[in-house]
Amino acid sequence: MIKPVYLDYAATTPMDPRVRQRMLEVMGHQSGFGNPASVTHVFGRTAAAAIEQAAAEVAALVNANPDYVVWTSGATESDNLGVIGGARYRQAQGRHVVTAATEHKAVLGACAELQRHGYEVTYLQPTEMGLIEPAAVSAALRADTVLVSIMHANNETGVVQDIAAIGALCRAAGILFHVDAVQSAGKLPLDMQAQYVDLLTLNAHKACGPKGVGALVLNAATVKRVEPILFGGGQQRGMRPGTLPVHQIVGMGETARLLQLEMAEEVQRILTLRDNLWSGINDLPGILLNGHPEQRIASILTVSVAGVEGESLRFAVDDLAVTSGSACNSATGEPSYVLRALGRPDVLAEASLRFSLGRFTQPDDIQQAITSFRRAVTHLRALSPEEL
Amino acid sequence: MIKPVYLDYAATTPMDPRVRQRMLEVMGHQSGFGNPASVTHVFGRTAAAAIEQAAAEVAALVNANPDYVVWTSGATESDNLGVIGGARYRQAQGRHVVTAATEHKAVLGACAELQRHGYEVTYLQPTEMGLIEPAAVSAALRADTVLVSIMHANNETGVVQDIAAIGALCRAAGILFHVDAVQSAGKLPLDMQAQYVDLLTLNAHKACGPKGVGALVLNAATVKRVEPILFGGGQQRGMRPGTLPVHQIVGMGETARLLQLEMAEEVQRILTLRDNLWSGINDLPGILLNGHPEQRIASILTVSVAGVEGESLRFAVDDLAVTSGSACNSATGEPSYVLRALGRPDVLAEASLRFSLGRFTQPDDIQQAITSFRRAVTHLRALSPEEL
Amino acid sequence: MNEAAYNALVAERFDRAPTALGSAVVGRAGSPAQGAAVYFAADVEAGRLHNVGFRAFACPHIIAACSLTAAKLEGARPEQLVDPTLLESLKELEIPVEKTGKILILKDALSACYANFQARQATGALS
Amino acid sequence: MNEAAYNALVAERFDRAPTALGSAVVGRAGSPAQGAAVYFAADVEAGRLHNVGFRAFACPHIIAACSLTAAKLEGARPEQLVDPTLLESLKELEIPVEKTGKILILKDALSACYANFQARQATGALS
Ligand SMILES: Cc1ncc(COP(=O)(O)O)c(C=O)c1O
Ligand SMILES: Cc1ncc(COP(=O)(O)O)c(C=O)c1O
Repeated sequence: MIKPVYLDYAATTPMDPRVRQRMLEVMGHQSGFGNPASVTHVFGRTAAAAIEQAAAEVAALVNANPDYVVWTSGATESDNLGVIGGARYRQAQGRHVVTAATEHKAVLGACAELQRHGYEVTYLQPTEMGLIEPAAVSAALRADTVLVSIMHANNETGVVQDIAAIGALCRAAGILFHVDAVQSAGKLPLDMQAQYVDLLTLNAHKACGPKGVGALVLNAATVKRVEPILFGGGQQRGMRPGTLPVHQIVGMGETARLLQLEMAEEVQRILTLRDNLWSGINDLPGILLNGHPEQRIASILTVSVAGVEGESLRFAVDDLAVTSGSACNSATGEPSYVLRALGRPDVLAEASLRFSLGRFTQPDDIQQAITSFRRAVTHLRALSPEEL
Repeated sequence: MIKPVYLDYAATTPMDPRVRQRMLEVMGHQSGFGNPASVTHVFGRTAAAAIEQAAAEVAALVNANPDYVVWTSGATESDNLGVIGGARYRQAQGRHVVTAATEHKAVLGACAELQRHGYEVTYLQPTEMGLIEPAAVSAALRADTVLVSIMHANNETGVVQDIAAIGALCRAAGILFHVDAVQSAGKLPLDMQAQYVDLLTLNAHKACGPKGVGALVLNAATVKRVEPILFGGGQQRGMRPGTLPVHQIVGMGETARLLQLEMAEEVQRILTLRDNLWSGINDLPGILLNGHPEQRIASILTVSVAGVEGESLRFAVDDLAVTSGSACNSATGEPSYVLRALGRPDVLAEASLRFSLGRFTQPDDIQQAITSFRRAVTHLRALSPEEL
Repeated sequence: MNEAAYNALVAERFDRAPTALGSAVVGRAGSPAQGAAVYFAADVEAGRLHNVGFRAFACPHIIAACSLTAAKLEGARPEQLVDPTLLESLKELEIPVEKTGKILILKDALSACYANFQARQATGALS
Repeated sequence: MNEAAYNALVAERFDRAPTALGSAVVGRAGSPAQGAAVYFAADVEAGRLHNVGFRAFACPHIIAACSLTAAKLEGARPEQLVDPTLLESLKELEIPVEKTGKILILKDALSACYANFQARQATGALS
């Protein structure tokens, strides 16, 4: 069987061989395997040093203090720790949280958990372009607001929020600002100081690093800790217990280092590919771009196709590995709540494809995507009674 | 610098090259990297199939249903999910939990979190030998008890609890029984049916697998779900969201497979090594074995040394990578709460060494441990004013 | 959930180009909002259906089901549009149970087609 | 926390075999329960300390400190047991601040030793 063209980088990515190589160095059975908490012997201390280096690499990517990188099992946990742990840490100040309807389910789920424990949550609606306007955030702030959580780039549409503006608002009001930057890391400049971010969610596997590792980065200048949501051996200053997975963390460090090193060039390359893709399909009638046409990251292009049925559309492009809605939704089979929040009717939300590009995407892949997409749409429209 | 002899397998273990190999196969940038939730394309489905196989391997080790293996980031999270998620799932029945003072901090921490949310927790004290007597568990059960959490083998002493007896008691009373089997997996037979275990905590890195992955295994016959403690994309039937780390899970599957395959022989080999170690040091005066002399796993030998100071004892054996107390405690520098619960005074709890053996431990290593330990004790006693 | 569960017959039928559509009798059911819209049409000659064709806004299973059904009806008597055994061969498509509702839409379109046949016959429009 | 923070001098001093202990003047302080017990002893000849030795139940830093101090006192005048500058060279051991309490035990043992010297001198036991 011929492998489909992989255009699902927003769901997960292939691991960069350079990351893999670094991980291998600490996956030996002769060395590198220690428990970083075992400070009494060299195996543990070597592991601890490897983790320090990784923290420096991650911190450098987002202009943070390496001592304030809290390692987690991925962005889901980071979002939970940032939102729940951040809100609980500030709970003496109040119990109101602001977020957006288009956030990732890890943030929405964390907010729902807070609601079950007596918090109030305001869910902001995006504009039809997918934007959360800073003015809307400002209007939602209350005296008892303790945390605002707004993602940087949306995983389904690629729409980018003005986090610096929202961050400035929050900072002025003394409110913690949490940002899920999973989709923007290495694609847009990230600077926790300049953008007034207090808590930042990252993971590795959306950027050619390993799955199952992430970080919540604290802005040391504004927030010294969050309340833990897992309990145990006191590792990571009690904020996140559990034996640190050295190989995973080393992989995430290398992932961050490569992102920083190659961002400028890589973004340009991806942008060209995506523009080629878009101009290769948008002359067909009824192809609707989801989300803001300019305020978006280079790597994601999500389109809805009028007049065709969603499941058949996906099947017709099965030589492409793409997602309809986010990968999470693809497991539930429901139309995307993000596209619905943008005002797309169910039928159009269903008949959507997210093309997401990445490090190993080549011009040939884009060519195949264009060919396949055009063939699929043409075929389905020919079959459709709506065309009669 | 010459590497010390690694005798700290209870803290973490070197990765078996066979496990590493299996992981490598799904760490490529050409294949194996998909998001298992991306059921719409072959990359995702291949990943999902790899995870199914790993679930079968883990389930086989403990006689469980593969559909009821919930993947986590490690035993800390599994313990939290088992204790908190199990208790919350049964909360209509009551809010009382029973555990032991000698449990791992991940269980104790989870219990403390329940207490902060209105639960009552009974902490059973062990006998001087470290045993939690089934009668003591029985006496602690109440009408509103919903969960009992007792570990199989203790990580500091190696003492083994009679989980089948405790399990039978719980089953008869309709109470969930959670067992942390991190230290016993592959060292003692585990059978969730025969031992009446409802929720079982496992991880990979204590058994020559990768760090940062674990499982909570549910006994499908008695408990269909637990309440989640992390919230997000609905993966794993909503019990534990987040993109599944395929390479990690595949590594844990292979870890389980190897444990099952090699257990009988390997336990015998380790037992011989440990007995040699013990008989090589116990003729020195004032060497006290911690924990029950027979009801214990083969791989752990913890001794307290009378008349010597703990920190100097560790320093004097710095050609051995061993721990005083558990690795977690080694980060805090406090004497072990487990040894104190066994009635050891602080000075003896401090002056303790845990030798833990594993797959790559060789007779030479044991010889060096004996030599080093004898030299250290002799040196420190000669320096000690207590001997005057 | 696993959308990949399309067997080879579904794939083959799904990929076919749309066939010629007769125009003497037609039937339509469903809508995009209902998840499927199906249209059948055929000519009638000497008491037999010809140029039996379909159009569908539907998932691959239903498209394949329409295709298979249209093929089966070619040359059949109009009553067969509502013959309870007509859809038996759809078993080969292994359509998941949760799509039963969509199969009903297909059935409704066939029934509508037959109703159209009867109506046109009554008015003498068909020979 | 990092117990590895013992410098080379600590390691070297820690590893030495116990030295000969004089017996004319002795001083003891601390206990295992306090985290350290230290014992100093020496002979006195012609107004000078000889065979200055120690025993200690203590961490490596304090053992090294005892060793260094005993060496420094060899041939010194008894008053130097309580000379404020005596412990200055311990800086080289880079003892972490949290061990200040244990250094006090060492100091107390030296003071006890000096007190013992004074007492024995008063009774004429020392020439
Ligand atoms: C924006 C965003 N946040 C969070 C997540 C969750 O990440 P993880 O799979 O690492 O838990 C994802 C991916 O699913 C994402 O795209
Ligand atoms: C008995 C026991 N339970 C739980 C844990 C926690 O394991 P992990 O480091 O995988 O979170 C450990 C190890 O530290 C352990 O020994």
